[in-house]
Amino acid sequence: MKVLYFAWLRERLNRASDEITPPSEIVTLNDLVAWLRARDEALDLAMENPAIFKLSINARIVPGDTPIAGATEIAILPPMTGG
Amino acid sequence: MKVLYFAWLRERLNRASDEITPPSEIVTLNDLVAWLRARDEALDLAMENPAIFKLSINARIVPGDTPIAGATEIAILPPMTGG
Amino acid sequence: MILVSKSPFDPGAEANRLQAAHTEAGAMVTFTGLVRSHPDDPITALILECYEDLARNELAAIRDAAMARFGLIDAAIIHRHGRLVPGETIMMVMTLAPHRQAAFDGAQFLMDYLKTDAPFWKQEETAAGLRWVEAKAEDGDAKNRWSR
Amino acid sequence: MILVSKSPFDPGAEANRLQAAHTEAGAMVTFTGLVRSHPDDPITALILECYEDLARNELAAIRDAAMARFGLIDAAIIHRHGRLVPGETIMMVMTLAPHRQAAFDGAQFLMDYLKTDAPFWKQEETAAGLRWVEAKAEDGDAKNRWSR
Repeated sequence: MKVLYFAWLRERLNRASDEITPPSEIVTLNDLVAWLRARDEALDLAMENPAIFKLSINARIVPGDTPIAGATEIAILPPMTGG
Repeated sequence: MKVLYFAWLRERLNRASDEITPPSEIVTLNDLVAWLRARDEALDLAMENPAIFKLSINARIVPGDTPIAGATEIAILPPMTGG
Repeated sequence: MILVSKSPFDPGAEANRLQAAHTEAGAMVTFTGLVRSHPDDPITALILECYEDLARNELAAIRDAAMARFGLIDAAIIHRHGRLVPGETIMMVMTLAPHRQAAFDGAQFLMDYLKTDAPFWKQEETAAGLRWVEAKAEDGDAKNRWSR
Repeated sequence: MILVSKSPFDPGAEANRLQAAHTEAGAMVTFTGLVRSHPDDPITALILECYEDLARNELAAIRDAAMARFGLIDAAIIHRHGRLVPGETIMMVMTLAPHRQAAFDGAQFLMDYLKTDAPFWKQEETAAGLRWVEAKAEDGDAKNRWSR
């Protein structure tokens, strides 16, 4: 499974994505974010205000309690500034 | 002084304008409209709901209590449907 | 710019021209009014009568009011009259502003005032003849929201 | 139409094309977002990062929601990314409706959702380097007005 990072989050991490294999007890997107933060101090710091981020599975924005079963591409999205 | 009529008011009167010389006791636009209606039954009938009409002096919309001193062109304007 | 005329105009070209004239704008809104024909009640044309001198004066006053009230960078109104067929552009307003809400509010303000204070009168031409379009009470309501 | 691309586009030509595709519309609204440079704090460019797959999916969903909610005849969103200089067109939304209020409301709805749910991130390029544009709290507020 791929995790994508964008904008200043990508810059803070010095990479645009990770290839991950989460353990089977990781059920939801929120579980996944907690697991990713626990193993990466830079990500943990960058996400200290987690409510500002949106999350996506397979290129659709979904709530954090969505199960990750079937996910091939996940993204952590800082506040958007399009338009 | 010229009085212009537009749209269905023009059609009801069968003319687009009148050349008038109101007596000196006619001070405001409202006075003038009352005077015009008193001398023209078709206009009187067409304006039986006077509140729907706007009035103009010299091509500017003005309130009915505006004095007509200096007016060269007056218009009686049915509800507008531009846009 | 205020333009009142019987001549057709190109809405896209007018919008591009106004946009190109200003580099400090971040937002532009256009509204275009079109002659529409309802399949269930078709019209062959819309005929607009106009009091041209008054139209130019009132549209200029409405534009000045919108520029000041919403801090617009520029605003323009183009309005045709005469006989127009379905699909033709009747009129257009355009607003340029630093940010989007001012551009939207300015354009809506222009339209709401234009509907009640711009001296145009529409007739629909149908197979059965001509009929005057009645003014809508909601147009007066829409204008009144700006004085609240 | 949803178009997400690095390529420039001609806003006037796009508007004319959409207008010409529909004869039952009485009203069309366009919003155009432009790169602006403030004289007191000039930028040399705006650099937009984009998650293209998500952008296409979310913009299509926002468009479908606006079409249904406001009874639009058509709606389109065009959004560029990459490096744009002051005066360039960043994006455009267009709505076609039978009447004006639906066209205005539809365009504002599209913009309000696009500001918070479309995956674009802006960086300003200045003489001092690059800086990320911060999201505005008011953009979230503007979106929330549609759920009241």
